[in-house]
Amino acid sequence: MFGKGLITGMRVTLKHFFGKKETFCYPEEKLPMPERFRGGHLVIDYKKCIACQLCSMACPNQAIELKVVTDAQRKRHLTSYIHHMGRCMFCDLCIENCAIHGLHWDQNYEISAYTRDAFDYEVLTDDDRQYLKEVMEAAAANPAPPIVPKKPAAPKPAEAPKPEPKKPEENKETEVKPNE
Amino acid sequence: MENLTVGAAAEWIRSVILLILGNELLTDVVMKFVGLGACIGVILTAAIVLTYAERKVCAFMQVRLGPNRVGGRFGLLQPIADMLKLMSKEDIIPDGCDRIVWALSPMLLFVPSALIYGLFPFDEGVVFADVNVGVFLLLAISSQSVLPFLMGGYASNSKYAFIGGMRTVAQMLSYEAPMVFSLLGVVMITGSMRMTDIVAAQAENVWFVLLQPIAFIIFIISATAETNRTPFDLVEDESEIVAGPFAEYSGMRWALFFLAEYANLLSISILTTTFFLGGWHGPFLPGVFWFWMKVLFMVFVFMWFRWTFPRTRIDQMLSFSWKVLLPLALVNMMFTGIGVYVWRSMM
Amino acid sequence: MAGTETYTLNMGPQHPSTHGVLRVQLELDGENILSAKPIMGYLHRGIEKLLESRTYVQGVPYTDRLDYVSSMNNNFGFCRAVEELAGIEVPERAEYIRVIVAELNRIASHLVFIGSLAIDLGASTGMLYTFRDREEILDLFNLVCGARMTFHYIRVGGVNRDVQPEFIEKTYKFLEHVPVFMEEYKKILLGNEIFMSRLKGISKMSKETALSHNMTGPNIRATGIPYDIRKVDGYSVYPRFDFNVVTGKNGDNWDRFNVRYNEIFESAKIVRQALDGLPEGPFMAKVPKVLRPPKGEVFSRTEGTRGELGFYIVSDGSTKPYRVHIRRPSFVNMQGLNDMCRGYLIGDSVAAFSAIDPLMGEVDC
Amino acid sequence: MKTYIGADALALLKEKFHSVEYNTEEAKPAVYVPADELLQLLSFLRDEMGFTRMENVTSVDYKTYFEMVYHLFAWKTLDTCQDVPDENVWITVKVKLDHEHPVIPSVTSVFSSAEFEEREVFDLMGIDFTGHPDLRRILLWEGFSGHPLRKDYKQAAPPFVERITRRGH
Repeated sequence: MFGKGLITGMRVTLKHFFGKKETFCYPEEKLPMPERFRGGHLVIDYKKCIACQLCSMACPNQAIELKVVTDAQRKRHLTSYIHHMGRCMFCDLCIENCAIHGLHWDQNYEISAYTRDAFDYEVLTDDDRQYLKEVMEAAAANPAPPIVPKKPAAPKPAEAPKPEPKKPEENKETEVKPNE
Repeated sequence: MENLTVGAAAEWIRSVILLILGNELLTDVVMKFVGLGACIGVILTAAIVLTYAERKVCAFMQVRLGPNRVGGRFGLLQPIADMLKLMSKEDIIPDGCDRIVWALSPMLLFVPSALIYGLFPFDEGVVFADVNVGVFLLLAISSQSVLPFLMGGYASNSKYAFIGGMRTVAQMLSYEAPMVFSLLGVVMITGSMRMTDIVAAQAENVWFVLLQPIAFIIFIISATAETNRTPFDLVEDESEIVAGPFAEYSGMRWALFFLAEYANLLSISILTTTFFLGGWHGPFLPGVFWFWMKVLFMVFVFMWFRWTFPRTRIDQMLSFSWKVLLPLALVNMMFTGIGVYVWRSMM
Repeated sequence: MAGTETYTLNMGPQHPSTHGVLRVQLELDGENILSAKPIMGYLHRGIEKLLESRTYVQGVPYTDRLDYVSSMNNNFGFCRAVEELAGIEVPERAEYIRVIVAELNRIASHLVFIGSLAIDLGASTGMLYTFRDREEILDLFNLVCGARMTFHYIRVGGVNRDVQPEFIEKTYKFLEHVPVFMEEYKKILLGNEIFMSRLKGISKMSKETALSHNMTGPNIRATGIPYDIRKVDGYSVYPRFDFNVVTGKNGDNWDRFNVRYNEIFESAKIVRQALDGLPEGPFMAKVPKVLRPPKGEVFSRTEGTRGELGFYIVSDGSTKPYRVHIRRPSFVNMQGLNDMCRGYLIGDSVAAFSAIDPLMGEVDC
Repeated sequence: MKTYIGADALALLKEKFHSVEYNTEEAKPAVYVPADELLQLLSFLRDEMGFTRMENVTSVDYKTYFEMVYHLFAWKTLDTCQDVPDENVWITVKVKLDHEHPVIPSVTSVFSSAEFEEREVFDLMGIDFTGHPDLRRILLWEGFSGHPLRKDYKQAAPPFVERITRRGH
């Protein structure tokens, strides 16, 4: 009979009218994010970071901008780690490529901002910079002997000739040739 | 249960005015304006309450919470916020529109919607103009709302609006006919076109929804179409023609359309209550209470329709009116006539 | 009597029911449609060009942005193409997981279809219900890969991470829920007389027309041709599962709706079988860090939610693809829009836009 | 895409169309055909060999020449889709085009389904199709100059638009 479907439909909506609601008041109540959630700001474990720049190179959109200095012991350190969130696809490649597993998301999904400039997020904190300063000073106090005599190693930025001693992350890399 | 609330208030206001003016005739004139003000007050209050109600009903049926920000947990001040937003919006006048017609349309639309309220018996004795051709006048006034839609659609100089305007004419004219014929059954039983008589007749016997169930259904369907609500909201069909005649209006002008829509929704609920649900009549409680309870129930029913059904297509809708509703209404009228004749001759 | 004139109506790019930034030029005679011309490109981002300047691994997240309501299927298609090119053997567990997430995503995408069709026909409540249930799937994906829309979960060689036991458990729970909410849609949409009358017999398309427009996916299955790449090619582990190809009879909007509606059940069936038979083992093949596929080219197709999704990749032996072409099902299906709209009313055109189910991210690429 | 077209079928093609070339070394040899014989070949493939579906039309810019790529698919039981394994065959047809003036006959007269894809190729790669019913840009706008998928395409600098910024945040 014509109209039967209409009545059943109305029964469904009436049931939901009195039933439990699925949404909730967002800023007061928040959904918990799972442990694998990708989103928010990047957080770096600065003390572990070896400034290998793999994260920046893995990024498909060049969203990560790094500045690296080399200290007197020829160890590299980050002086700035800018995450251009406006370009970020949250694809997780930077984190997966991190050689020391020292990069992760802070899982805060409320990252909207009024201006584009606000999306250029500086990952390093003041503590990190303080730590950097200490490390630099310590290294300057105890400089490494120069490798090649004719070119003394000076604490100059953008001068990273040799890779650092490898950390145990190397065993993760797989060296298998494609089948063909 | 006589005039416990509204009537008493009116009496009191009248005595105050009489005290100030000291002239019976003048007082009556002033009282007419008070009544007018009361009617407009009802409309404005209804618009506020109904927007809130619609948002909440919609949200609850869609398993959402609905407005919950402005005015506490339940968003009670949401209509006020809406109103403020609409008032502070920029008034955009589209280039190339027919200015005068365009500006007149929302105002003219509001006139018939407001005018009908003068005829409604809200309670025993509480009616602004108890005309003896009430039903006739009512249908005459309500059919006037076609023109402003067409004006708005034509004058906006937009194709969407124009299609919407044309649809309005087709839709409202076709649903006018079954609506009138469905009401005629009621009029035939009552033997009067006076609204208060119709209510009184139901108070004496039974509600007409029991005597005229088919007319009731036809009336509900055509009333939905007349007020442009889903499933017959082809005039402002947002998925096809964006917003129809309202597409080019913004700010307060759009708010007037909005106001008229809710005024229409309320008036159609009041009509249903008056013609089929016994008006203010009911046991124990004061009439005003019964009246508004029935009206709000009808409002809920119309909202319920809106948030359950998809909308029809324009050709289906028109053919439904002419091929199904109108013959049905005529048949209903015929049987009512026979029934009334038999009953009268038996008496 | 004056003669009548036809007029042109631009539906879109900002129109409530064109699903994104599609623009359709309708040639109208009153309310009757004489012709409908889709005009696209408002969302063109040049993904094919972008992929040329990214490595194969970096390219995967871009495919998320093609058909953004079923990203898993795009990831799947792209990764399969790259694997075929580079000759990578994908472990069995990875294939099963891929099938599970791809089919779950198909369900999610079809739910969006049902919802958007409902709201285009004015039943906004139906749309909210489907989105409520789609949310469950998105939560599942959030659990397994940490994203709700652009998953980037299926990688070249396998999947990003293994599924957790919690995911499996919740997916079973979701599968229990599928018939429940489908019954609800049946009540509010499928059984609704207005809904039926809006869809039945509208935008009819014969088998021949559908073939001549090269339509794929549910659009061609609605005309009665059981053309499903999952069956035709039997790629991945699909041949191991028992599922039916849902077909329609008349090729009208009602059939298009029903095909997708019933495909949800079939997908649920596949997911259940895959979960039951989920083998142990690695979830990722051994893929070199720097992937250099040998010189050559590949055209690999999979069944996306909207039809046949093909990736044509030319490799010049370097780390980056020389050329990537994506055969987007929505784009090709759009050719049928004119036939679906011509001779019907404006109200039907809205249903036709929905029923063809284009996704502008995919159409414009 | 289960099986690629067999060697004997290719030999038959070669017999029929003398200008057809293919590399016998490859496992899945693409069939190269000159532009003027393309339509005959495609008609033959469609009518005689059952390649009724033009699955994909695209083009590649090899810097010195363009290559139109057509992927065709044959499945005799398409209408009923009975699973007959050996009848699921596909073939790649390629046409080499001059880099300066790439012109090719449109295949829409044989496969009408190629209309949008050819328009896309025209738009992004700049290959001219003669006999196409409606050859316009499809993804880019009418006034756009250049063809972005060409390898020598240089993107014009984006117009400078002053950013509207709000202070205080």
